[in-house]
Amino acid sequence: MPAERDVRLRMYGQMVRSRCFEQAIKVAYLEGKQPLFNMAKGPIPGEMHLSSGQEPCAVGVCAHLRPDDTVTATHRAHHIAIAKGVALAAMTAEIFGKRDGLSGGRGGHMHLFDPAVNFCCSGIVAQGMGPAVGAALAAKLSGSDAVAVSFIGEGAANQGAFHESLNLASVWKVPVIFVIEDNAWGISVAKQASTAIARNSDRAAAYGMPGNFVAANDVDAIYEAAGEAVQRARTGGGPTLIEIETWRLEGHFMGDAEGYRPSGEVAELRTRDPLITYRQRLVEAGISATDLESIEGVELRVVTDALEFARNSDYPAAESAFEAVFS
Amino acid sequence: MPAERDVRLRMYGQMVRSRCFEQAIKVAYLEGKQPLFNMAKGPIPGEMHLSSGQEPCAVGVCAHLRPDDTVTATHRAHHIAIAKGVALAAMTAEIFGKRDGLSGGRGGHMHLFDPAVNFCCSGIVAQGMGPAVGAALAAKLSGSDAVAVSFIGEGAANQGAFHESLNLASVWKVPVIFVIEDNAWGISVAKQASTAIARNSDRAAAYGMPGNFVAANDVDAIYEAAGEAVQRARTGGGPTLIEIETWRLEGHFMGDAEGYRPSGEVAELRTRDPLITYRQRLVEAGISATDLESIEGVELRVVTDALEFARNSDYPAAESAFEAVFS
Amino acid sequence: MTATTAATPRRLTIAKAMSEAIGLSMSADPKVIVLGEDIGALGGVFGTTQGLLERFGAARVRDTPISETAFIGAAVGLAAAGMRPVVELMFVDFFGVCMDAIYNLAAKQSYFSGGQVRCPMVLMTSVGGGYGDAGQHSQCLYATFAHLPGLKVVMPSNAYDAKGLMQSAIADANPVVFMFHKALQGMGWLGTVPGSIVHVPPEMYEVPLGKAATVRLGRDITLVGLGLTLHLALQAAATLAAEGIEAEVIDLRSIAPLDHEAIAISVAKTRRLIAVDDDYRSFGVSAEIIAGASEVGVDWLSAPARITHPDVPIPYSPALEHPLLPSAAKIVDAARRLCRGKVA
Amino acid sequence: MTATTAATPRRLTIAKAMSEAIGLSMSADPKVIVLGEDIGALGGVFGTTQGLLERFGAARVRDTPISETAFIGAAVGLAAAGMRPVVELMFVDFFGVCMDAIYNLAAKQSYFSGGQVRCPMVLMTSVGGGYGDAGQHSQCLYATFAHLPGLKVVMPSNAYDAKGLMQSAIADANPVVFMFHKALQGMGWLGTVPGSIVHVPPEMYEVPLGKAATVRLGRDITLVGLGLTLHLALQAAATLAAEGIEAEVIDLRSIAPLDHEAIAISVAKTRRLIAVDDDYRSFGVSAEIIAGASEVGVDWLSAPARITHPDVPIPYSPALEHPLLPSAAKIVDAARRLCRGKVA
Ligand SMILES: Cc1ncc(C[n+]2csc(CCOP(=O)(O)OP(=O)(O)O)c2C)c(N)n1
Ligand SMILES: Cc1ncc(C[n+]2csc(CCOP(=O)(O)OP(=O)(O)O)c2C)c(N)n1
Ligand SMILES: [Mg+2]
Ligand SMILES: [Mg+2]
Repeated sequence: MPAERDVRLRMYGQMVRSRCFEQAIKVAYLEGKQPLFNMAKGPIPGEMHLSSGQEPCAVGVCAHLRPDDTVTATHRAHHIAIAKGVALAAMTAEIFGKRDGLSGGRGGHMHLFDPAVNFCCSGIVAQGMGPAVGAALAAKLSGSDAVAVSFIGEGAANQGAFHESLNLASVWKVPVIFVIEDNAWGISVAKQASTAIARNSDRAAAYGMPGNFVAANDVDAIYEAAGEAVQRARTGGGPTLIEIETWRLEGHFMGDAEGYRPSGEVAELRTRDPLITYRQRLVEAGISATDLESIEGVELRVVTDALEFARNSDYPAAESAFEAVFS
Repeated sequence: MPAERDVRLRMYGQMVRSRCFEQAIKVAYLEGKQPLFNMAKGPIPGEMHLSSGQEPCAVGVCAHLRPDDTVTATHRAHHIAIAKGVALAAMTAEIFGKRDGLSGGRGGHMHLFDPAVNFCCSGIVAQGMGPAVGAALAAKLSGSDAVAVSFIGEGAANQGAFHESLNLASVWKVPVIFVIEDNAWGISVAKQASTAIARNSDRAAAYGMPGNFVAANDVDAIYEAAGEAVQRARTGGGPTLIEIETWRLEGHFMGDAEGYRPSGEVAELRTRDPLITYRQRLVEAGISATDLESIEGVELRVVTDALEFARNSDYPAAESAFEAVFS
Repeated sequence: MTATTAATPRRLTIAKAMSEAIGLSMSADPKVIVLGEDIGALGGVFGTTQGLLERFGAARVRDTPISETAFIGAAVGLAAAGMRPVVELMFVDFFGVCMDAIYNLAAKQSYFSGGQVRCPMVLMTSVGGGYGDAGQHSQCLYATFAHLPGLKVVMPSNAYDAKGLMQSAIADANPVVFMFHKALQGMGWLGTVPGSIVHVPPEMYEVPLGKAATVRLGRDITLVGLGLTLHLALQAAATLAAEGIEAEVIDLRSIAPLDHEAIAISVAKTRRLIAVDDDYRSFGVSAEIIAGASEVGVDWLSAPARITHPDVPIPYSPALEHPLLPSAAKIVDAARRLCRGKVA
Repeated sequence: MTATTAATPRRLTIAKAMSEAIGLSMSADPKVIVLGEDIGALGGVFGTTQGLLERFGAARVRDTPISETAFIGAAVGLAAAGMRPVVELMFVDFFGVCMDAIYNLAAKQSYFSGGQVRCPMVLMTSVGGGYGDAGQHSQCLYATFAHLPGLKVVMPSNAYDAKGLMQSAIADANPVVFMFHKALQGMGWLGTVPGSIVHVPPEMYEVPLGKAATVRLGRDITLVGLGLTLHLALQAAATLAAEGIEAEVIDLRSIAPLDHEAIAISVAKTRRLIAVDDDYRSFGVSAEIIAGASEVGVDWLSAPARITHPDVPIPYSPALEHPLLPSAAKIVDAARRLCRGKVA
């Protein structure tokens, strides 16, 4: 089913929020890391994987999800967390390593957990897939119609966990959707250098489940494909694999010089930036500039507030490092 | 290409040798384990996975292999070792834990290594697949036309290593053949309870490689399918997946009561015992009973000699346990 | 479940005790489910789930494909969703195909979520050799698991503890690795140390995680064992007693957290220590025991010693394997050496 | 390769030293090849393979899919076939997806084959935290690898040792796990302890596996460190010297086999010992060091101590992580405590 007007506006708003967030994080991340870039310095330490360009994947899929649906995501998870409705201020504080962060600074950027909306992510490629199958089984056993969604990158589709999880999900016929964000790169390795076939969605046949490919980072098309899959899962139809063509507009992580990337590739992709193209499409569909600007203003404010909250939060007490090892 | 007369006789001989071997091992294994079955007792300790019924898979594939081709096999490996030409007396002595065994008693039944014919096996499901890809790459890099073959069970086809190894082999286009011996059971779990699709060979499409299914445990058909695959590998055509329908005529391991197995299943399979049916086919093809009996006599003798060698060999000196940890 | 009087001991194997504990927990709490290879119709290769499929059905007792990464990962997701999965990894030796789900997901779920997402799961797994199953099916790997924070690791030496530790493990809000030793499991085909088969009350009860048990009192030397080696230590203690050496024997029961306190109390008295385990020697349980006791500052009467499997892959041939394993005789020899001069 | 005189030191980072060692080995022996993620055009995320693709081409410097089980397994097959693969596991934290290939295949190939099939491969992998990369990208796991027989495990503290250990590792007939510490690697974006950047001769040379180096002599206390903690120990020793405490400092260099002898010789003299490592505390390197020294029977002047990361997943926030890491100040404090009464 195509997205209605209000859904489209909501999706646009989330894409804007996500992009504003990544831009704000990018700026904050570089603080204290100039002129000499050193990952350990500044208000945000460690690796930083930005999702700019990949917003449609998160937004188009999560538009169908409820708080009781589970999402497991990856090292590149901000857009997904935002689309799933993770508390943004607490998430930002977490990324700043602060006391008011989702886990009081224990997890950080690659380990965001928000039980209120059943969101989590993990830094080891493809390892969120098994947990998603488990979450889906829990829903099925409890008689709920909740579903689980596992996001991975196309590079992760060559990891053993992919195979095991798709097979298990199909054998158990649990309500889970596997979403591959194909941004064509696994760090410096191009998809065609790592993947034996052109379309990962064709691998669904190896597990007796439907596999859909969505081209060109198109949030409306993603919305439709995901809607079908979520509907199937909620009604006992079992798992689906969705592969989305998307674009990595930044380096693999902040600090990546991207020497391996063909020159002009990113510039070309930026001409098709999904934020720009989707805005145009909405304008063409008759949404007024004022409406869009108002959304943009709201979302920018939400992000600004979250950053401010994070900056103003204290660092956690050192002793708290010893808490929560066990529950 | 169909097998010629002498190849068929050689294959029949190897099947006979393999079956005689398993029968002899079965008897020896039970020595000292009666009336109370205890795995630790008797001349052969530990788990024992017999291959009776699966001889065609090993024989039909290995008929195309040379000593410089590599084979990696599994916990159920005797038939494959025999077909690959592993020194039978030393292999038997190894299974008896004796000094003259392939590795002086260090490896045993699940860890048979014979570098003279590049054979090895391992007890962890599907983990021989990566090494086979590596052996194939070594051949390719050295400019040799040697190939590698990795045997696994159908249960192992749901292990992550399967996925990773097939993809890697295809990306690297190395001369490797993956052979699935589908005996319908992974210990007590039936294939349809563990595998999302009916034919594992269909999974080859997920890796852009040919996948062939051979029905009914037919050694001639296996020979043909394997011949094609080996030929393709030797001539730079890359990997192949072959799935063979075969039959486990014994328990998963010795001592398995097989309460999970439908009654009558094994009895029915025994009526189609490949040794019996192949013998019939050879008779129908005009091979004389005398010729077949002479083969059978020779093979039985080879096995009897191997068992005798093993029994007569001494146990290794205890201190030798400390040798060969490092080379 | 029938009442049992003390007069008629209800002697169970560890396998039966584990099955019973899981069954009681499943009856009491619908959130307890069981996953693993061959745990359904077969009842577990090591008998850990006997009768459960028949009693609780295939929805709650689920045979899996040979896909440890996926089904142990699934257990983490189930636990996050409030279920209490009991998962079997058939042999601990197979950890190499699925350790990420165990140590990076299960073990860290609580921490990464600031304690908001729990991980109440039990990973039960068989350990140990001695029956000729060679280097990929005979390992212990106690230290491999105990080294990694966020996991509790236990191993019973007898059926009573097996049931109580299993109840505690299932009730715990955290991932517990429940190791069971094949030589104690009570499967006919494996042979069983008789001392592991003891009276087990039919009702639910817990044995606390993280607490060792001092199972024999003695003034001269402390012997610490776990699982199979506890029985070896007890045998050795009996021999030593006949020679006038009174050994105190501690059953570790929990490997992580390790009950250093119980050991410290004992060695403060005996001032002699032998740690005995059947895992690889270096970086093992016995090293941790000796380091823990030493850093407290014991005024040793003789240097502490460890008896372990050496740093060698476990060989197949009994002629090679048996001499490498800890034994009562080795413990007796070492204890005599440590206690030399005691009488003088 | 230009000759270098002692007068103009040729100061390299560990990353460069590793690349250089691999390159020299590849030039000398066509059987040496490199496999791993991002080791081609990128030259390794941690700079371990810089320039190798350009020099040796894509047949010998092979980027892999994110399939550690397959490509480390492939390395075992390559090694069995007589090649000498150098494989990168990008972060040691990822061992959980591929440990079987490492510990059940590579580590046991020689043993299972009675020494007939060798496994000459190097697994290089990054370790360590301190830069805010959190619990799945900051671990050390020294003991996890060193516990398992059939593996040699090394870690350099400086570029000279890095090159020599890498040459030795590639030349060795056995699997060698070559750990390199991110805090010493010399990648601009990670920050680098300056002491790790030292003169490296351009030619091939070996630093022996299994041998520790005593890098500072002292009579009062023995400090044992490795990788990053070696530098902390040296810093502490300098502070302590100003207070009249002369510390002997040992750089482990090899974790397995661990050079217990070098430590025993030192503690026989100092009778005080602090082991320092940044892995998890329990069942760790420091426990093995203390146990090894204790079982020899040292007449301690004070109880041996260990300084480690505690048994807690590595937290993300610098406010949480930094206090958990070993530091020179913690070593100084502990050494003062152990040496109290020295002067009296
Ligand atoms: C098992 C494992 N191997 C390697 C890595 C290192 N790594 C982190 S992200 C990444 C690339 C992932 O590519 P992809 O799945 O396409 O996701 P993307 O980064 O493009 O979003 C790699 C190799 C890891 N985290 N986990
Ligand atoms: C990774 C791993 N998981 C589980 C096992 C235990 N196991 C040994 S054989 C086996 C069944 C294998 O089934 P299949 O691959 O079909 O081979 P078959 O036994 O039928 O020859 C299992 C589960 C193992 N050895 N390795
Ligand atoms: Mg990608
Ligand atoms: Mg099978």
